[in-house]
Amino acid sequence: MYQTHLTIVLAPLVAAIIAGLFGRQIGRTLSHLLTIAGVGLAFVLSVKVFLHVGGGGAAENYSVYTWAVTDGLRMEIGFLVDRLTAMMMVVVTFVSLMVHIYTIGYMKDDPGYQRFFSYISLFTFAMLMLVMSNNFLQLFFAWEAVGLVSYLLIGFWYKKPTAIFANLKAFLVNRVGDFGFLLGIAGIVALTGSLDYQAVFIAAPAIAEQTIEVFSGTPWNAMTVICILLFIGAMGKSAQAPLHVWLPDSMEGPTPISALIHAATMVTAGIFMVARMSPLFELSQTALAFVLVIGAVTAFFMGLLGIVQNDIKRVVAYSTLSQLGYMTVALGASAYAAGVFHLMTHAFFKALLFLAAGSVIIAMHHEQDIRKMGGLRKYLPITYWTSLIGSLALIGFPFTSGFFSKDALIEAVGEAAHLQHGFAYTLAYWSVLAGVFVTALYSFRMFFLVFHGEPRMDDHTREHLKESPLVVTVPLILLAIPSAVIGWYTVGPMLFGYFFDGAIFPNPATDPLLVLGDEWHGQLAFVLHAMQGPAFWLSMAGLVTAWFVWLKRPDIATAAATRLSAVYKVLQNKYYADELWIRGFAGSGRSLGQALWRIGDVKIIDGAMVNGTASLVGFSSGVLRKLQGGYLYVYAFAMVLGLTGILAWLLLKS
Amino acid sequence: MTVGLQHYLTLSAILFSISIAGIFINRRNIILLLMCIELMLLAVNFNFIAFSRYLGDETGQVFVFFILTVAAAEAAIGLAILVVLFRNRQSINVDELNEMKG
Amino acid sequence: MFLDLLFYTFSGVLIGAAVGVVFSRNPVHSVMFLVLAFFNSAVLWLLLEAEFLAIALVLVYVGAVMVLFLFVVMMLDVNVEKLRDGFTRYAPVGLLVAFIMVVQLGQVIWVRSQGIAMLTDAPPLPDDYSNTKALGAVLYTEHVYAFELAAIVLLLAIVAAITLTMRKRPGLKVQDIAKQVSVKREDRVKLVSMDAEERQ
Amino acid sequence: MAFEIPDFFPALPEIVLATMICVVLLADLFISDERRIITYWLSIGAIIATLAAVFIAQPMSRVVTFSGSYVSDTLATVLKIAAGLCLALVFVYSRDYLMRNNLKKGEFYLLSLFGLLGIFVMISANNMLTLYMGLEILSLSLYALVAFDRNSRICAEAAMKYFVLGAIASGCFLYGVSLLYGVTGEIQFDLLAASIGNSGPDDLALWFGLAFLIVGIAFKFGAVPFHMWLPDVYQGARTPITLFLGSLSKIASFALAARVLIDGLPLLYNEWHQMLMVVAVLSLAIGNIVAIAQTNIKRMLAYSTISHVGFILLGFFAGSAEGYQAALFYTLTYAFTAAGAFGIIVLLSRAGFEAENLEDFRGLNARSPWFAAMMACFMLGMAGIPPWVGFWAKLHVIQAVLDAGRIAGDASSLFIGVALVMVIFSVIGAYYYLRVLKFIYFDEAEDRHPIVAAPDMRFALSINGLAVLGLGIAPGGLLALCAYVIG
Amino acid sequence: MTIDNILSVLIWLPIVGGAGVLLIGDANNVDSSRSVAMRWFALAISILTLLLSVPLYTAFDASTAAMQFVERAQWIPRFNTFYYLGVDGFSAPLILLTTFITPLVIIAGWRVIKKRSSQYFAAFLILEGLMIGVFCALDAMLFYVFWEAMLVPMFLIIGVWGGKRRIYATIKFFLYTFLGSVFMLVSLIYLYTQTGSYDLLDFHELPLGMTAQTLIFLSFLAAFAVKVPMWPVHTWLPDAHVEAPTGGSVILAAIMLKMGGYGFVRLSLPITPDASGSLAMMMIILSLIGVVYIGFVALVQTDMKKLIAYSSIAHMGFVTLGFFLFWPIILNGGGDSGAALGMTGAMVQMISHGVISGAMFLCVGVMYDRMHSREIADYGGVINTMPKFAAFMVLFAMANAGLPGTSGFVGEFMVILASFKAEFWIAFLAATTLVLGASYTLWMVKRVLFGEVANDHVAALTDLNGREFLVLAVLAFAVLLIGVWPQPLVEMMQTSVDALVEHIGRSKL
Repeated sequence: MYQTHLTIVLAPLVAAIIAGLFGRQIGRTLSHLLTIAGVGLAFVLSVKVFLHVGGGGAAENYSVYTWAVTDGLRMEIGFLVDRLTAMMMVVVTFVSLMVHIYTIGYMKDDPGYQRFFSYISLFTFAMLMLVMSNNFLQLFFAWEAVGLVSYLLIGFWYKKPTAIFANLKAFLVNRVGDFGFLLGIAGIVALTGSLDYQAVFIAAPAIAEQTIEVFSGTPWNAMTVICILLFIGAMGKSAQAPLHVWLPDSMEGPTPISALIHAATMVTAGIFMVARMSPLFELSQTALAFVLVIGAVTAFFMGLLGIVQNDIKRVVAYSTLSQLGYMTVALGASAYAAGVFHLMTHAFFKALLFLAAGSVIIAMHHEQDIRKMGGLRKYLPITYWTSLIGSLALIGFPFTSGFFSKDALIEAVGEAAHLQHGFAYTLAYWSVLAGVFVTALYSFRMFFLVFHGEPRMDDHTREHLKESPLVVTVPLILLAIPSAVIGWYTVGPMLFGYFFDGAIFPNPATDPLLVLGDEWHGQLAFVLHAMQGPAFWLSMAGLVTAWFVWLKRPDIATAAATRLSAVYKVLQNKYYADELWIRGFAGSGRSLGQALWRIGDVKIIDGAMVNGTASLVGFSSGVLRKLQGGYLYVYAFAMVLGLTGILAWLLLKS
Repeated sequence: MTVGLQHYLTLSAILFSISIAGIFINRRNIILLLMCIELMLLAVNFNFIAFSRYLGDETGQVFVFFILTVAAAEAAIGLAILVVLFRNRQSINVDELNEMKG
Repeated sequence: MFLDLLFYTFSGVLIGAAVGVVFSRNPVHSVMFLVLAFFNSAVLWLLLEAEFLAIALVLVYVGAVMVLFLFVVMMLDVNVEKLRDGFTRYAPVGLLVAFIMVVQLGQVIWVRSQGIAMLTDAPPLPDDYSNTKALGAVLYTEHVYAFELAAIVLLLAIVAAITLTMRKRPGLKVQDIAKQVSVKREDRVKLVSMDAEERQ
Repeated sequence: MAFEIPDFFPALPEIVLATMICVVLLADLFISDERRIITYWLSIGAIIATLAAVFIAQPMSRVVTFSGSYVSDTLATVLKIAAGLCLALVFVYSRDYLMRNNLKKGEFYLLSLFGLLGIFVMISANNMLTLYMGLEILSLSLYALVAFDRNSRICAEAAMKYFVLGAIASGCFLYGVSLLYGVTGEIQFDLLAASIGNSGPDDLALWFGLAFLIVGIAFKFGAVPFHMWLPDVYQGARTPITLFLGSLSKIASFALAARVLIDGLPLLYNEWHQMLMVVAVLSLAIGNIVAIAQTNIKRMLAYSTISHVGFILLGFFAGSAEGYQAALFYTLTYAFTAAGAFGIIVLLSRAGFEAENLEDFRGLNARSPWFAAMMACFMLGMAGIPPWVGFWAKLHVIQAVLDAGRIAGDASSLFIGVALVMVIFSVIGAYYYLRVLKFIYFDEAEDRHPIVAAPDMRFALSINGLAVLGLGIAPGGLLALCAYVIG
Repeated sequence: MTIDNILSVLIWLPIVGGAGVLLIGDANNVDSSRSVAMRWFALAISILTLLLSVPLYTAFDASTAAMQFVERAQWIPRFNTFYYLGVDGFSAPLILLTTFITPLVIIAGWRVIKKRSSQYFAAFLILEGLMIGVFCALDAMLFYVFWEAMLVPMFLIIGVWGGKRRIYATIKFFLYTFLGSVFMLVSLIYLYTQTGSYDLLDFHELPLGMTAQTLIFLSFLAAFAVKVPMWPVHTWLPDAHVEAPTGGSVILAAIMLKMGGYGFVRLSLPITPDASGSLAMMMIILSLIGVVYIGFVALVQTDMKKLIAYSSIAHMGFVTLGFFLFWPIILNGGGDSGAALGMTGAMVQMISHGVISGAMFLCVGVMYDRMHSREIADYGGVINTMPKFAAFMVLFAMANAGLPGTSGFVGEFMVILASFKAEFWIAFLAATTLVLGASYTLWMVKRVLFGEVANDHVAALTDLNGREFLVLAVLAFAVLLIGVWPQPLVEMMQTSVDALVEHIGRSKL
């Protein structure tokens, strides 16, 4: 499979390089054909790999080349292809392929057409490298590489001040996460002397017995420290609070990449990573609890923000944040498989939702404010229906993929709360539960405002409303299919079967899915069981509330906004997180820089020490010059003084 | 007290000191400086002659002989410079001899 | 004792003369004090039995060098009045330094040097001792090299003094002897053949 | 008393030189101003003849003659050759300058040759008397040379200051000699040393005598606090004479110090090395610091000289053969470097215009890249930046000092401290040399006059500059020579 | 010429070539045929040097830590100094870096330098020879001579072809570095008085007491810390960089700063291992201050060159950090595993920083040549008019920010890995560079490259010409190559690093 793996990663890379460097020469059509071919090839081969591995083929773990080796530490580039990887590969290449096709339509008038294709192909490469990595070095490599492409793509429209602000912000916030991530890797290397997953996993129990004195005198469990550090990386990439601030702003980029990078794939890298590191995280309850709390907070509070957003993409973005929180909660609850499963389903339906939103945006001539839409259902039928499927999957409507994943997730968290009896678990459970209502509320608020009700756009726009071309709608349809059905087919093996055995290693004692697996009686039973649970009803309630408040009685919404102005204001300002980061950290960093520069460098070091010495010398030069006054008797006097001085010294000496 | 070597040496020391002091307490007249220099050499000569006498060795006196010779030559050149100086400035005031400084 | 008395007398006058050199306001007086100092020194040198040098000091030094000084002082025609100010102010400092130096040297001469203290008595001189002869004996043998150098010093002094002071004044009528000597008949006498004048 | 006719042969250089001086003196009388060039060539001939005599008379080993007045050894040979070459450079550099500035009097050459003779005498002196005579021959001719331009106010002022202070210094020197003579009864260096060896060095009179001698030596070198004549004289004298002072005088001063301290008073090392240390460190400090504030390049170089003197004296301070070698090497290389630097100043001067302000060097690189590079060589050589030769000189001294420290054992921190002082002041000193480079390279020329010079001068200057670089790249030979002559 | 005296050739060919350039050149007219010939000649010399340096890689024996390509001849018998050259895994990569960067600098200054261009090119060639000399010299005096001599051409480069405050900057540069190095000189001489030779390898083996070691270490520190530069003796660097012409900045950042780092491995660590150990924490703290403090300072710079200069200081902080991790790692127990990692990281960081900072300065130079401004505020939206340039600049900025896949990552990664072994907080502070480095670099990129065209000047910009493209492309290739596959580089230095770690592990007391 060596060649296959290599082809999978290199095909998009080669396409990206050609399209990027020679895009102008080969033209638009050839560019997109080439990149689509590359990603398509990768997709086909990924499926092949998936079938191979999923069909019982052995996981493969080998190195491709030695990046560097020093001091006994081998730093390599290599692949670990097991079922987790294979699944991710398929998801990534599939969504990427869809986005590639979709882009043909979405970006057709853009002057940076070839560049865009190059970027997304490059992204595909990087993401594949990420999921296929068999060591931390490559993981970090790809981790940063996807961040780079994300940076480039958010700032794709580099003339837009908001875009270039957003991409910088995204990169820097991610860097904060990477800061922790890198430290975590460093910790692993320090304790195990290896970067290779397998070696590290084998050494993991030993790490768990060591301690690190971060603050002198208080030894901390080494594994806890490392896992938390690694998770900080995941928080950055997967936009967990408080490192979530970059994701909503990233919507400044073109919609296809919002779908691909900021919904389906890249942002889930953190989830993937934690799942991959399950042998480590399992050894630290503290770290898991940390993960759990962060995820819970993100899941609920980010969802709330979705309710007050009016930008169609931002609503979806906050929804993504919230869903990422769900996945994180699952990880924290040791239900890794549930998290990964949700990751997969989410990839499909969230990509779908974004692409559908993009389709709406195309139709609206790049108007993104949902208050200026309404009643689009009749103009954009395909978009409407696919959106509906996506939204239903999102809120966990029975039989949709999202239903299985989310419901299993919630149940797993609930089960974990039973198993662990920790406050964190209870909190997490309640917040994911509450989140279900919120999810339904904002999803359908948006859905109704966009597709139903009175059209609120201006006449000119309305006259030009028309369904998007095939290159746009076909990917929608193709994504809608898995969004709707994939859960049904995969929930069994992925969650309760042994699909992830050998890839994810939950501790059997605390694995909630193991408990749930005992009660597993097929999909239908699962659905029926779930429909008796609170989650289903909460989501239905949310849906109905959304219908009532925004479609039936829009006045309630405005009234609520004024009545609850304080809350509304907090939500509008996104909990002031941006202020914290921009004014607080960035601002004080700059002030500190100014102070260090103006005072430290300019005044003290340069002014006082360097130039001070120089002026001291200059000053003494001036003073000593004065002694040389030109008078003969002074000269003579100096000589005599010198003489008597020497004589006096000799007298004292003898 | 019987006069001995030390008396002569003391006399020489006093002469030497006076001449040196004369050089830098005098701010009026360069000729005086030249005279102080003569005085200084006289003091040195005293030393040599006294030592020569008390050592019973003529070398000191020979030295004085040469010092006298050189002093004469020196005086000639010193006075010549003085003349040049005076021709250029119409003054031999030490205080005005400070065009170059710093 | 008589010799001691002579020493104290003459050295007292010598010091007085030296002070006079320094403190006289009139440079001519200074020169005269200096002459006085030289005379006294000569006497003291006689006491030290350095007769040749004592005489040489008077004859050569006072006779030639001091006259040269006097000559220059007169020639330069210095305005004495202008040279009076700003003198006593610095005198205390000068005297202080001079005093310190005398004390320092006195320490060595009287207290702290064995080398000097050992030289208590002057070795007696033989009866037929001639200072001049003794000097001459070493001057032209042991110190012949220095003697030759002294000649060069004097030559140098001549050259230097002439270089510095001799001036060719424009318009001054001087004889150019070389030119005079090397003159040729043709330069001076021009034979003109003239036509005979007509008789009137 | 038996008297042997002395061996005249070792003194051949002095004899030839003195004879040549007489020849020049007589010839010059009959040469008109227009043909003064003949005096120049005669003087060059005199130097050549003298150097030839130095070669011919060079001794295999130390030779003493004239009843102990005169010594000839390899050190003397080397110093005499160096002095002769420097004077030749002085003549080559100065000829056109003198022509242009209406100073075409033969006495310049004559007095310079007298000065050279004085230096020779000092170099070969073996007793205090000879040394004193040499010193006076040199000094008297220098007084006259400084006052050479009779129509210049500042020349006369400089000469007067030089004369008065120089007379004080030689008075002090003599006083010191008299004290040493009184205690030991000797004026000949080796006998003096032997006598001190017999009676022991702990006699205050000896020390006082030494102190007075040090005043004389320090004055001749121009070390602080006996340095004050130096800037004024450098500035006031016409540049060719400054050139003489800056290069040849240093060789003479070295000879003076070497003869007195090494030959005569090695046993008083403990005293003089401490005195020299203070004097040298002060020289380093004052010289370097005050030089920074100068705008007149001659004056600046004067202060720089003071600082270099600090280095030379620290070579003596080290008190080892290595230290003396270092001082010798420093002296020789500095003399040549300084000759070149002043040569450039002479080169840039025109009739009625002295290029003596730093501003006059503005944009020299644009006017003449080659001579700009040469000046850069001289400045960097003085600053002690490798690979210019000044670096090795400084290195040699520091090395000697640190090595002396190693031998001194417990007292080594003093030596290390001195070494640190040396390097720190080198850095401060580098500033003003760099400032010259700044004017040469970084500023635009205001003065667009073409640089005219006779080919021989160009050639000599170029050789001079390249030697400063070349000796820096391959200093081995000269170093070995210095090691050879001071074994 | 054989491979045996390749080092001599590498040193002297550019120097002699520089002299040749001076002879050929025409000071006044850039367009005259003599000037053209001079430029081609200069380029030919530099490329020839580059080609001749290839054996340094191909014939290099990475399996030994001993000196290779050794040349030894008596130089100054009086001081027992030798013309003693040789390279090992520390110096060979740096020499290759030097020969690699110089032709680029020559190309970059091709027609840009109008004033006295022959002197400009000659200065760079001579500088190249001297710098190679520093890296090859195995005799302390030879080392020092090259070390100091190097200052002179750089002094002239900044002073003659620099910006407005060039005189202040260049004199500051010279005196700062000179002051540092003279202390080193005193120590070298001291060592000479102890061993009787200037052989660096003898110095390595010389037993020394703790006091002596400490003093020697501090004096070396004075020299190298200034050169690197380390906080708080870094302030010459921003001034020098800002005022220097582009080529000068490139050489300064790319190679001259490396001399400091090289000095640590060649002199400080092996000669004074125990003092290095006892002062290691101080060194680490200074390095970390360099990384963090300077990072913040860089953030607020408004002048691009100044910003990059400060970023250089921060990056060089990793070099010194990597060198001195050895002792805290030992202290932490568990042997010296990780020390070599830190040191290798530091070495790679030097090479990488050489390429990246050079590239960054060239980028600024490209803009400066067109706009004659270095102020960030004068730019904005450059990408609109110079897309190719912008692509390069973003790449280099990312490399500067330490993005994996670029060379900037390799060294920082290794050093951070090693520093975690030493102490959590060292790693923590070192890793802040991830955020700070990205902040100042990308913020600048944002303000300069992105956005709408800010003014008419930007609108009038023309994209890279072929010459500039070539230079930047070559650098970009190097940046990516080292980033993607550093193993050849690491392999070259590995044995030497191990040997050094082993050496400093042995106490000299």
